[in-house]
Amino acid sequence: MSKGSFLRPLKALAYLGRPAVTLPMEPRPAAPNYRGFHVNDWEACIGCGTCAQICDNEAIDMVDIPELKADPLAGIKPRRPAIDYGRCCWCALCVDICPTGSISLSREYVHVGPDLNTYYILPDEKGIHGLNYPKGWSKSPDADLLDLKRQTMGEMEPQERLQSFAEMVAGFTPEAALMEASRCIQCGMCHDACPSHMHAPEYIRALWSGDAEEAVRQIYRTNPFSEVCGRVCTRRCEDACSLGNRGEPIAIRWLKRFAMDSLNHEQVRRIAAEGRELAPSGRKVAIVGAGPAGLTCAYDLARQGHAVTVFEALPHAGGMMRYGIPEYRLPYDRLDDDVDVIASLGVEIRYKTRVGHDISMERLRDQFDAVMIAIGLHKGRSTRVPGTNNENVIAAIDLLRDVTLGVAVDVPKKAVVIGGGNVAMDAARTLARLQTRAYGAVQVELVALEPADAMLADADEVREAKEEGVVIVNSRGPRCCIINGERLTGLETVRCLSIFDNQGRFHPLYDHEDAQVHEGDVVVEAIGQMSDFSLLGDKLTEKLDWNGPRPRIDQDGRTSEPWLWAAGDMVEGPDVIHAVAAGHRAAASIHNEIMVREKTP
Amino acid sequence: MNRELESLDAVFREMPDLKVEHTGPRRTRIQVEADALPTLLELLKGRAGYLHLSAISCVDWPDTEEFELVYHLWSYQVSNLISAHTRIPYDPGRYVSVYDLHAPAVYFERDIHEMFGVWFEGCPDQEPFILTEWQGPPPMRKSFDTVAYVNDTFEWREYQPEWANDPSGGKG
Amino acid sequence: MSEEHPEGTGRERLENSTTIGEVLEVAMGFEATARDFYASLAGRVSKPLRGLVQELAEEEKRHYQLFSDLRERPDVQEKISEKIERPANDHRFSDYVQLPELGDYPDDQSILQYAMGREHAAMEQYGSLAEQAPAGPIQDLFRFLAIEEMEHKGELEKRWYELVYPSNV
Amino acid sequence: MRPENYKPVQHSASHEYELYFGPNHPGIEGNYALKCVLSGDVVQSLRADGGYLHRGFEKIMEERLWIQNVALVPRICVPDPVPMEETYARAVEMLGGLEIPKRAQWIRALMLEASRVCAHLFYFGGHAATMGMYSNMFWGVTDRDLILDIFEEITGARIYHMYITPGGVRRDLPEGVLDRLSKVLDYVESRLPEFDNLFFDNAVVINRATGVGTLTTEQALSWGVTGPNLRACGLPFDVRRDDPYLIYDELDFDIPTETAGDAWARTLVRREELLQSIRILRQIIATLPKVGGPIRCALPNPLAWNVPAGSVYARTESSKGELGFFVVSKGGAKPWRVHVRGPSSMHAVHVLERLGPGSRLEDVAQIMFSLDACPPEVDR
Repeated sequence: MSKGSFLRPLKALAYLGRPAVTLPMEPRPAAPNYRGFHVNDWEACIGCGTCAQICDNEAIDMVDIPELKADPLAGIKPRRPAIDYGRCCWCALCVDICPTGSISLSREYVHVGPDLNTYYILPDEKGIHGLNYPKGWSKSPDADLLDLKRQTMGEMEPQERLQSFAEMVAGFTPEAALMEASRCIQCGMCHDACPSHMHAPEYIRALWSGDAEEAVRQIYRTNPFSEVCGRVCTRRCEDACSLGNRGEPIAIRWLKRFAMDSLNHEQVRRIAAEGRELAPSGRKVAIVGAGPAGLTCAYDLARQGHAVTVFEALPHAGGMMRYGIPEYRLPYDRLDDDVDVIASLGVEIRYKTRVGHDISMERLRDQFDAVMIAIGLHKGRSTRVPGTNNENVIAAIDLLRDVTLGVAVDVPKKAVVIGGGNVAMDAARTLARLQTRAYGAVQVELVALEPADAMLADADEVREAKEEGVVIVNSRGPRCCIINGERLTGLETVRCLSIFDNQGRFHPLYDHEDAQVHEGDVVVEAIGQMSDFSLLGDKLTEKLDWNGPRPRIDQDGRTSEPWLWAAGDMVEGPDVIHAVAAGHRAAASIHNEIMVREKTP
Repeated sequence: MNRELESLDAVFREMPDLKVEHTGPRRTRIQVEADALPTLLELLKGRAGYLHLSAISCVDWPDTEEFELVYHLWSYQVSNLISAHTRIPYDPGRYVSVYDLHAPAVYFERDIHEMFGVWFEGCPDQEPFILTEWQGPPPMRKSFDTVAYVNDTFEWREYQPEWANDPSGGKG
Repeated sequence: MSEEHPEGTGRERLENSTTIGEVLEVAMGFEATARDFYASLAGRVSKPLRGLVQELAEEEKRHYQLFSDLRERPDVQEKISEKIERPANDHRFSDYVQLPELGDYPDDQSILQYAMGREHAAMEQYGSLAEQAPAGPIQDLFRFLAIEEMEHKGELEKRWYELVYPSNV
Repeated sequence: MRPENYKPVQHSASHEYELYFGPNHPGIEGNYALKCVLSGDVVQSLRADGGYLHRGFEKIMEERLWIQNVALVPRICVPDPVPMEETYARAVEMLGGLEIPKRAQWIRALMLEASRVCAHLFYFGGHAATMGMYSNMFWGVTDRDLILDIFEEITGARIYHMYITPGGVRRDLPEGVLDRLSKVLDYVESRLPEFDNLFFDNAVVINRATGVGTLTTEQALSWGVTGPNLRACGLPFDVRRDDPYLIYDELDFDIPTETAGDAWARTLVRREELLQSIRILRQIIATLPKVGGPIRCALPNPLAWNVPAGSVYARTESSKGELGFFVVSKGGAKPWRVHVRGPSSMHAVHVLERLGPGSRLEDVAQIMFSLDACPPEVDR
């Protein structure tokens, strides 16, 4: 080993002759990737609070900003993150998990001051001192902490689908459901967007922790039509899902279905009965219409100990869920399960009993403590272009009802469907199945006013319809049905150049020169639906306050008649989950009202 | 090398109640009864070259009211790590020290005594090291709730930042 | 249908009108007829539809008022030229909707269709009168009236859509 | 223990007295103290007194999501934080069966070796400072800063990078950083002759450090010494070679040893290790451009990440010795138990308490420092 030298260290004296190291006073520029103070783009930020959730140190608070507008349907909360630099450790997990990418760290890193309050900031895009420093650490797609891709689900091939009305999607496998549930960031946007405010974050979390029973319990807090909504819900929740900002929203609907599929019927019945009031209240409520609104209302009231009787004109319960939704989307035995759970709570359903015909509204008023009507929208509207009075021009809703009822339908070899919404898809795809069965070939043309990128129907529905051979012709407005003698031979349409005016109101512009003929033995109109209020009778019709064509109701669903409530599609437009929500509201209102009133003998 | 591995097998043959599992490259997990662990360590050291006590870890399992003690032993000769797991009940929460076999054990046993409250018979030093002024229960136990302690002990700082008066900053 | 249209019988009078005041007066007459028609219809339809019919009557009344105001105003010419300088587009969406027979129990859709038909016919009539009239204030006035009716029709189309399509899911 | 709470033992009149050594002693980088019983200036017995920097990491980690601990672990050891990140991440990867992409493995090795260079530069400076020789410390710290610049570029942070995450790393390397690292390595290498002039070939230093705090091979083995301190006793054990992780078995490097087992041998081993780390880094710089692919494997949503139940013991060769993380998962969203076997806690307490007696007071700081004790990690 070297003994070392006494002189060599003196070489360091050369440093005395070297220039001193000097540094400028102003802060040295930080690296491009630097983790300095936060910046947050308020336009992009949705206030989901995921940054606050991931924060190691609880350094992020979500601050309500009264001036910002809440938009639950778009998944935007009026709050923005505030950062406590007494706690922040600049790990930037908030950046890597942000669903929108609004939050970043800047290259600004100096803040000096005696006032501790200045260390608690509400960052905007300009940064802590409003100096617009460039961004440092910001979102990087290769290190995103969110899984933006949805789990896939098995579904039948189109040719197989066309052979029957069997349900076409398989539902999640347990592995896929677990993976899908694990994607959820628990921001609760879905809860806010859902008309019924379902506890989706809670049931998704329960599924993730492997507790399907708890998931169903959470589901039943707000929705007794979960078999149905697990399959056909319009899922405002998924539109609002934070993950949809940069990726695919959580498949909330399919997770609900998975939860319901995981339990047997007895378990579901038991869960639905948990916490139910066992002592009868002695109050009686009549509900007209066994659809989602009516039966949800019945469910709530029955749970509270009231005696509920539901009057249904048709032979089975479900309303539009049964008579409007084809079975390949919603198998009727699943709907039966939902109905059975409700009936198991003691709800009496009187089928084939048409109020206004078999029993009058006045009788119901006299015999019950309260009456609720939820009769849906079972009459189809017509475009009323020339020729629509031909017998082969039919309403989609009539066609769908006949198929469910098992009425023999004359299956047209060629059919034209007018409409671009889900009902139009239902009609077209039902016809495709009927045609496959009768002729082995699909010849359905669907004409929609909207362009392909603005269809009213779900993208999935459109895709699946196309896969099944339905020809979708976009941007066409109907001009007339072509009648040859008495016989309908097709539909003539013109090009629709634009649909809405600059105020966003409907005002389509047609190009009359661009006409086209769509051959068909039958034209199905699937544009809109209305209610048949004849059950009310002239006196009640005259007595009620109306809001346009619908009875006027208050926010709880109560009409101008104190004994009468109305809910569901007939007052709110068609949507199962809205109807469920309305059923809950009406039930709460009815309960409050009848509990303070004397019992009707 | 092969000779050493054979001797490890010899150890296992001698102690038939061990549950041995190869959990990964150079990793072996052994489940051993508490009264057999010192023997195992002795055999491992004396016969199989497991000289280096890398660590002793303690895990609290309140469900069964047990502490799990894990002895991590490394053999420089065969490059393998054995983690010997054993469990002792909360009550009385005593175990024997392996100090006489592995001197570094004193450091870990002292730490476990301090943080979990396990008493090691024969350990020469179980004085507090970090918690010299601590009156509370052994804090690494699951029953000690850090957040509750912090909330009980410390004040949360309240801020009054300027922006709280106008959170929108004119952006609303 | 045409018998029912008050415009049909008034065409001659309009063709022979020579002053703005006269034309407006005839137009006011049409609006008054329509207003009265809706008012009487309101008494016949059921309550849910009554609101709609009453609103239509109100709108005709407003139109009547507009023309009446115009007649009184000295700057009428200015107002008219202002309007015809930026004529609206006829989107013609409802042109294919049949003119219904309004029976004893018309539904909401029929009533709106009927109203749209009326506005359409009036628009066509004023349009063709403008074609015939020599260039000048009278021709401008006819154009003005045609545009007014077209705009009204457009409004009704929007209402029609909101009634017929809202449930399109 | 807080100084104000320190109650000196009441001794009967004797030649022995107790000295509270630290925590603000300039030779001690950090916050733990030594209680020395002295007779004259000879240490009779020595007790390590920790706790100043106890932050309860192991406990806190049980309260945090798996991903959140990424932000916590580097703070355990300030001068050499990267091995903490690496070992925690690897433990989670072993539990969760995560495959680290090749590119991420190379990047992690780069971070680890660069951190070792940093730590050793710090060490020379610190060791010299315990002898009152501060120039060397300033040089070491200044040169280390150039590597911190590289860290800043790669990770956006200079000390606590929070960069290695279970499954890989959090960002890919920025453009051109390998060239800049290469230049820094050239520079550091070119500086070594100057360090030699001042320190390694300095007769005063050599005299001062030779024979101080000598560990025999037997003592080293039985006292649980690891890392460079063990290699200074002639035992060529290195986790990177014996229990390899990442891509270390694809790298070409030597394991330097010394035989004297004293403070000077420990420093010499580290000087050679610094060169070996530079050699490794040059291999990484040459290889990384050819290793493409992702920088992280797909991870579950960190807010809903249940790591499969089980327990693992992950080990890393840090600049200070063997670092181990024993991590237990109950299958939940948070670790059930994380036990950190810090490399220097064994040296700073167990070994030092045995090595200290018999030495002179002026050597205590040097012995402590030559073992490369990292007080924040001792205290955890």
